[in-house]
Amino acid sequence: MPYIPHTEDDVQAMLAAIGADSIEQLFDEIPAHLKAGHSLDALPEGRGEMAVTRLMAERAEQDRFALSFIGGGAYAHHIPAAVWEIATRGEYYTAYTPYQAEASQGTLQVIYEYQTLIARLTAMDVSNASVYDGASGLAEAVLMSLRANRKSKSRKVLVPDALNPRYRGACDAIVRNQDVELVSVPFCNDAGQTLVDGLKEHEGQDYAALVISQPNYFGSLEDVDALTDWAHANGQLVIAVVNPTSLALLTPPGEWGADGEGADIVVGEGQPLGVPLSSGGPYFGFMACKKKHVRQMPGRIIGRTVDMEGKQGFTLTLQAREQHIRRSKATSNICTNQGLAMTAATIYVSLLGPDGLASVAGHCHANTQKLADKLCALDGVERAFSAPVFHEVALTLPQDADTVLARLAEKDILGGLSLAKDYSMKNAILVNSTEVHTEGDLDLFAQALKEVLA
Amino acid sequence: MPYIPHTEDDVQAMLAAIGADSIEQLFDEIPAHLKAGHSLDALPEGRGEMAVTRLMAERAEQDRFALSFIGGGAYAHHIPAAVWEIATRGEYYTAYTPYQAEASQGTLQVIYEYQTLIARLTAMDVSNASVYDGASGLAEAVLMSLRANRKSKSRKVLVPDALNPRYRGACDAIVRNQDVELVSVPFCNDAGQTLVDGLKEHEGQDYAALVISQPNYFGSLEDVDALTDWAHANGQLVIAVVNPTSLALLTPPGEWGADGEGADIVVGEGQPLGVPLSSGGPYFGFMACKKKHVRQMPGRIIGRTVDMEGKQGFTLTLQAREQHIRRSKATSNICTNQGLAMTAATIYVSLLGPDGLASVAGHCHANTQKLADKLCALDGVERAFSAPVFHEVALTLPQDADTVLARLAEKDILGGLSLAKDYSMKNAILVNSTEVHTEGDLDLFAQALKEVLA
Amino acid sequence: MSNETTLIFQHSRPGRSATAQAPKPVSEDQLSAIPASLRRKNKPGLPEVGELEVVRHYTNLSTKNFAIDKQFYPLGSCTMKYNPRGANRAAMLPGFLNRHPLAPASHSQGYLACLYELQNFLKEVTGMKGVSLAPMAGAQGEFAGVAMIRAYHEARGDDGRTEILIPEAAHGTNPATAVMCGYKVREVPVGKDGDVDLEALKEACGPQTAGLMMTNPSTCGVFERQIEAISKAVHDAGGLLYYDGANLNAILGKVRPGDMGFDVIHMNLHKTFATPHGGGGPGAGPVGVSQRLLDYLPTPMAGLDEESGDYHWIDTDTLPTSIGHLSAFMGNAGVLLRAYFYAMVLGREGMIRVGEYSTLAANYLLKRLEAIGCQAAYPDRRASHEFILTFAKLAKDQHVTALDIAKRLLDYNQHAPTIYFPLLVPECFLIEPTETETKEAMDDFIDAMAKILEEANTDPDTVTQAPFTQPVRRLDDVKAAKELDLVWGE
Amino acid sequence: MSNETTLIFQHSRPGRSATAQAPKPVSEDQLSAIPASLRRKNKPGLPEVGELEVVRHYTNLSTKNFAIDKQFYPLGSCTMKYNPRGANRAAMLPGFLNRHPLAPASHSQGYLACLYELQNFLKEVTGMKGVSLAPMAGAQGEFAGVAMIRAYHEARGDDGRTEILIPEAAHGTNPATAVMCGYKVREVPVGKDGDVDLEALKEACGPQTAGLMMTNPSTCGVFERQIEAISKAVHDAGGLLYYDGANLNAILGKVRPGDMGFDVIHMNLHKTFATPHGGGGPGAGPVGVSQRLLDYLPTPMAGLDEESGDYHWIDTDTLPTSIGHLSAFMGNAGVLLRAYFYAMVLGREGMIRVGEYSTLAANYLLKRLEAIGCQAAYPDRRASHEFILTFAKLAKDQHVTALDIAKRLLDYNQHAPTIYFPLLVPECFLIEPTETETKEAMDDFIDAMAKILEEANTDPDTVTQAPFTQPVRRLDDVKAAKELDLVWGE
Ligand SMILES: Cc1ncc(COP(=O)(O)O)c(C=O)c1O
Ligand SMILES: Cc1ncc(COP(=O)(O)O)c(C=O)c1O
Repeated sequence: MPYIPHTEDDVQAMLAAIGADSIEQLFDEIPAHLKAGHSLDALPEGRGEMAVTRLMAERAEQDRFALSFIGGGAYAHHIPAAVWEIATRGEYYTAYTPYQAEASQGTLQVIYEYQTLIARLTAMDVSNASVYDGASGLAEAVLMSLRANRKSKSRKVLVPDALNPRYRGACDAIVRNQDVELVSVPFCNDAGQTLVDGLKEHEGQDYAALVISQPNYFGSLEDVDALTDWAHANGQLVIAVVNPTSLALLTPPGEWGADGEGADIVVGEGQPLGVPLSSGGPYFGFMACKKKHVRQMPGRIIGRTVDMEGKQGFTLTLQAREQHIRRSKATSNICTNQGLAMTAATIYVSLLGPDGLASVAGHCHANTQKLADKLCALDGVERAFSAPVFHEVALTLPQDADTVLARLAEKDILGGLSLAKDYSMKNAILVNSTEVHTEGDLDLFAQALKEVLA
Repeated sequence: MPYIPHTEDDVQAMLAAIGADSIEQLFDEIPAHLKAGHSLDALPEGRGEMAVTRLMAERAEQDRFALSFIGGGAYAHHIPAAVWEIATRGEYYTAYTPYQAEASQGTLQVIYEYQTLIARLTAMDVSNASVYDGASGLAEAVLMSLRANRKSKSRKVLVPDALNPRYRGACDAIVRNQDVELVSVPFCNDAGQTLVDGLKEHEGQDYAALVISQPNYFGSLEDVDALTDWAHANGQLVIAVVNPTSLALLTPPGEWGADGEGADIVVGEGQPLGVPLSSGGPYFGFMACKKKHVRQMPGRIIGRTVDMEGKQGFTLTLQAREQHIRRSKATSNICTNQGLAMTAATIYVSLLGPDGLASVAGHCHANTQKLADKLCALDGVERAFSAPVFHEVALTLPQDADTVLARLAEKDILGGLSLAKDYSMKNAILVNSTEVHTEGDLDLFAQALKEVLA
Repeated sequence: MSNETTLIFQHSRPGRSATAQAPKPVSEDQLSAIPASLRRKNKPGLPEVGELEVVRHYTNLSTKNFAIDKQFYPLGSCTMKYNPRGANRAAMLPGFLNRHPLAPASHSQGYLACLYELQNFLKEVTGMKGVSLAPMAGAQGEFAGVAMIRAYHEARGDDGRTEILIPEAAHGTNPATAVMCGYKVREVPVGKDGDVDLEALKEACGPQTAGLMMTNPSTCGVFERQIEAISKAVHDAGGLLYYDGANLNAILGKVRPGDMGFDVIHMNLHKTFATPHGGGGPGAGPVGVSQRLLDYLPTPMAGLDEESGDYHWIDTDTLPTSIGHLSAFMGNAGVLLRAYFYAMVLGREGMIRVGEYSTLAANYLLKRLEAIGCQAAYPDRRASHEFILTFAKLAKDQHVTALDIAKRLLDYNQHAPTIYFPLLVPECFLIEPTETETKEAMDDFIDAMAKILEEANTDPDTVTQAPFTQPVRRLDDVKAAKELDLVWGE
Repeated sequence: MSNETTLIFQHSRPGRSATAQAPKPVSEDQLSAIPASLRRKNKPGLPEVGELEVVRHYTNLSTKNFAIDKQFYPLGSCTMKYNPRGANRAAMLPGFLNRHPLAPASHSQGYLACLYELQNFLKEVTGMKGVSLAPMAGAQGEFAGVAMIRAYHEARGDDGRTEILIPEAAHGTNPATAVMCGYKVREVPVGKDGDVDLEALKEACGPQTAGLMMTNPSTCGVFERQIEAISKAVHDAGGLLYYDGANLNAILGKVRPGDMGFDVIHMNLHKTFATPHGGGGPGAGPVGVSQRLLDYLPTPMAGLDEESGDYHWIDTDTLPTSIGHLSAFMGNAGVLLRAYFYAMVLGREGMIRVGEYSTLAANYLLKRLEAIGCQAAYPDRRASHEFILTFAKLAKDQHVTALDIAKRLLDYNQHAPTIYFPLLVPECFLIEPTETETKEAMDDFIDAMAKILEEANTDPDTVTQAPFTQPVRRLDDVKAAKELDLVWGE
């Protein structure tokens, strides 16, 4: 029996100890007519590991690597082999949540180190142990801002249109159940940036928070200092949505604002830190905040403490925020989080270090600039916006974006994302490059685009 | 500096402790004109893990899976994922030979378990901790037989022509340096078996041993009992060369002979036990013998003993046979062996168990029979020999074997090995099937061969 | 075995790094497009360490964990079963790992085929009419389920339904979820036999009832025998029935939530479908629904065009009534692939065996533990795949608590069961052996428990001071919460 | 942390197995072609255990090992440097793993390209004219080398050469190899300064000399300064010079064996090229040769047709003078791929740094250990990448031996250096830190040594009874050898 070790002797011995004649008898409290019976006949027969592995290998084969320039919130990076060879060690891979701290110091210390990494990268005071992903993390941040902003009674939060539309979508799907409203903030059509100008109409009104995305969905860099100061001046908290790779180069949200007052809550997608694209998950959302808000933060948090002999140790703390203690009054319903992906990220960041991460970020930026230049050298291809970008850039094409992308895909080049549906920019695409692309890759793309546009 | 952790500060501190001004100074005992200087300029520049991984991935891509029916001593089997996920744990993967027994009980116990597995599979008394591979293992066995056969003064060993020619080649390359002669024994052209008849001419002469391969290179099953008894009757030791998968079904060499006297030394290629084809290595040779010969056996051997508190423990033993103690009088020069592959095999065999291994062996046999039937249904394709086979079979084609194989390869089907060069059987091929092949795979081969022969 | 107690930050030396892992630094020139005002002033205080140091540090740290791969781990409600290594290998195939989540369907047929089949598999096995794989854990599955209940009532203009009923034994995620979906929670008492107090439930039902969330077998470790009456009461009041599938392992192949009358369920694939827990996650919490909630399922889902044989995504453009996306992309894809592997290996027969053998194991363990003097919380009931012991008497007599026994078990190389849950049973253990442990592994646990009970009576300090053999002794949780130290500060 | 002491066989229960791993049994019918007389009568006594049990057993066993991934491991002559995980990933790519060794060249171009480049890389770095990657470990490389020397003399009809000269400090594989190649061994003494006794060598040379095998830096941990004189003496006598490359790490990029006058060398890729030791193997022992031995290189080798750009195998059909194949296929392919990865990551500059930083580390460690009172065997010499300490005085004064200190180091979580090798230095440690360890790791070792020296003087029992912290205490090796127990018998 796959994965079940019992022999017939074992079964008989166990039944004897129970005093039952058959396994079926153990289900005698279940009303007979409820039993599944033949209703499972539609299920396939079990196959061995070999057959299923072969089937899945053939499936994986169908989706094999095409040369991709898609970003949009998930980015292809080099992942050192050490990252997942260690993260999938049974001790990390097959442990549960560290409820028995003494028998889980490995996982607990990793999380404490992770919290420190995130706090340092974002220049925030504290971090939790991860939430599901960046988009749902934003929803948690929005809900948190309602609790944390004592000055505001509003159930509204300002959200820029230039935010990743997938983030807005998931955030809205989650928070609208509590009658929270996401109020849209326009972006400048020339710059592709969210300007303080566009916020003017909301001045003097009560909002719990302003969301600032750095970079925004178009890859554009926002004037985060001005936006932060505007929000704070208007009694709002600042929720920063950031790309973690970029933080090796860019002002960390904890220092945003002319005086470096900083964002209040920071969330983002952790995937770029050592997690494979893997069709969208498992990734992890990171979440950090100022110390004063820590009791409003959802998710697990690890603290450093001492054991009864005074030796350093790590343990789950502030559990009174969480559902298993506070139940209906908890800061969130989150329980299982994204521990393993977060473990991988901790190893990744340790391997890269500050300089390595800055090199990665630098290459992403430089490659994206180079790619934009190469593509814009083609007739009719132009940058859609004037703002500086990090590692993603919007381009307008002389033809319909969806059609062009489909034709590129036929050449096994995934040329980015169409901006047609989300922004009614029928001819615009969003392209990304990272350190994984060689000069040759960029040329291949340019050449293919040239052919498609010809 | 890749893999070198030192900072400039570290280097200065170390030089200061040494009392040297520069690293170069540490080489001051080396005659200056011997220094390499620019002689390395032809070497490439270093690249990062990302670039080298990409290069090697592209290379691996070039050799991607074609549907293969090649055997000839290395066989494609399903390898449970657990095998290598555990074997490549740092604790196994990056440990040295277990010289410090107390800090190596993991590896030592694995080897002790491995020795037991091999002994039980072969029905022999003792096993060593592996030799390089099956072919070089045979050379060790031949040399061992000279030492172990006290009744013989001969430096000659009888070796059947039906033995894998690669085994004979490697064996000869090794033993001829000590003036050992491998004397050839013909096979029956009809049966494809080594017959006692063919040995008659050697009766009454002095040979140290007779090699018996079960199955032989043609996949044919030999009458091992008769051969064993003949050798023993003629004062020779029996060296068995066996396929380990087959031993789940076939009489183990320890029981060969009408009275079950058994072979004296057993060797074989361990690869089928959980080791990937991997272009030919690392595999491992297994080697077992009767207890009375153990002091003549080369290679490491682990023994079970107790520690000073009486607790069970494992340690390297009988080291007086080995080169690091006995030097020029050692049983072999082998030092580093194939530990990791042997570890994988131990895990593999534990997962399969006796019934699982018998199923694998059964499927190999049944698939090979089925394949032979399908191919022999084509005009002019016939079994080359009449003997029963295990999981490899020689077929004659109506056309030149090398040409047919080349044309099959163009269709990405590797249709086996040609017998043209080694046996002057211009039209014959050797094909293998194992449990990894589906009915569809076999049909693909048959269809392709049909097209090629058409 | 390791003495490693330092943090990775303590290994840091300025200028050290795993050089092989990063591209060469770019020149300032190449960064000139980024305005100086947006540039970071100080480099972040990330560790500067070499590659071997990182490998060694995290390898050594790992050895401080218990894990299924190393120990029996009978954590109730968590279903710590064997995580097949084959599932890991399959999910880590480069074709899956390198696929961008937004790659076009033309470049996603293999992946979509797996998801589509998994959806069908889960539909069959739960008896539901539709399944979405989008939720990223049990709690998010709960969220999706209750949000669908809300959407259903809203679509019908049935606005007065403001309450979710929840048995008091329920997991904390249930009430927390109800609140996240904008509902008030009303708790329903549980009787002495572990079944819901049916009369109290009937009284609680009314026009304000949006639905009931429950687990069956319940977190009391017994099958709720009145499930049909409960279903009728809630449905009669116009509410819907939510099934928390955390305990699905108990009944897999034996009873289907759909047949019990549930309208919506979530499954914890990281429990029932053997995907690993990873020290806290990730999981996956697919939801299944009955006919009436089909339109509200979270997107995206995998769809099949029967004619062309092509797979596609079903998204909000084709299913505008959906409650929408719960993540940026498609949930925890890699977890879904592992669950798919598991489901395919088990197949129909295997599914049935899960419920059977997990129940056999739990009942065996319960009877044997009772025989050595443990007190069952519901001694007259069959165990489901898990059961509850209470140490209330021991706590009173010897001042040895459930926590103490849990800690002492670690010294016997046994992971402790879930403790103090459900809240309604004092000093309790919730024990779940799962179907993948041998009888010998359970017998070892029983032996350890017997020794600990003996110690509790003869030498209680050994128990109350435990553990003695772990990397740390018992930790000061109060200090941890009071003197918050959440981030390393040198 | 684990209590696991049972053998996998002790977990065995009739009929248990990891069912997902094997195909369904075939019927007796399908086996009818195999004569009953050849069939096994009793099933072999292999363990019958479940998948989780196997995973758990071997995971727990692994925790009883020291390893580079966990500890500093300064085993002299073994070059326990960091084994890059990237090399493992690259070598385990499915395209490489699934390739049958006898696949035609048309389906092997990627693999052949790697081998071909590695051959060239090794040629350059050693200064030799040709390289074969065929030998499967250092000792087999030695075998290939000496067999080539033999083939060379034979081809010239120079039959009287029956002896191989070997310095007494040499590794045991050297004399054992010479014998395997049919030679007699004559040992050459080593002087007080660690260099070969040149006069004795000259006397030993003669018409019977087939060649000299030596390591440089020698196993005394010092560079042989008279290498050119030695080379001349042997060559003048008509012998050839064999270089045991086990210590190549010391001079990589600094001096090339080819430039020192060696005719043939082997390299231990599992040392110098950072491939893992796997608890005893596998390794790879490529051989490099000067012009005059080119024709004898073991096959197969990778060749390139410059015109077509196609790679092919060079085998005995095109190189009939070759000493032939040393394995059934092409040596330890997977090890070669790992070494190729390493060489490509390091490149030219990286190669040079290996010699430099391994030498820096060894000299640092030596000086610091001398400062805490350790006795160097060759105090007036530079250390190469390794060096020797002798504890002869301590053994005499306190009856604390090198073995005792080695065992005590384990208690400090430090792997012991190589002990009692080379044989000519009494009570010795051969210590090799490698270039991949941090100064801090070496400092920890120094601290441990300082504490042990202190213990040896104040509390010698702590040292002579060590270890105390390992899974077992000191083992009874005499019993192991006397009451042979090599196979589990229930
Ligand atoms: C009964 C029950 N419900 C819900 C959950 C929540 O599931 P998850 O942790 O996957 O969010 C759990 C998990 O612990 C549980 O045991
Ligand atoms: C000096 C020396 N020569 C030769 C060898 C033999 O190499 P291998 O173990 O790879 O056969 C060793 C390895 O220990 C060695 O240290």
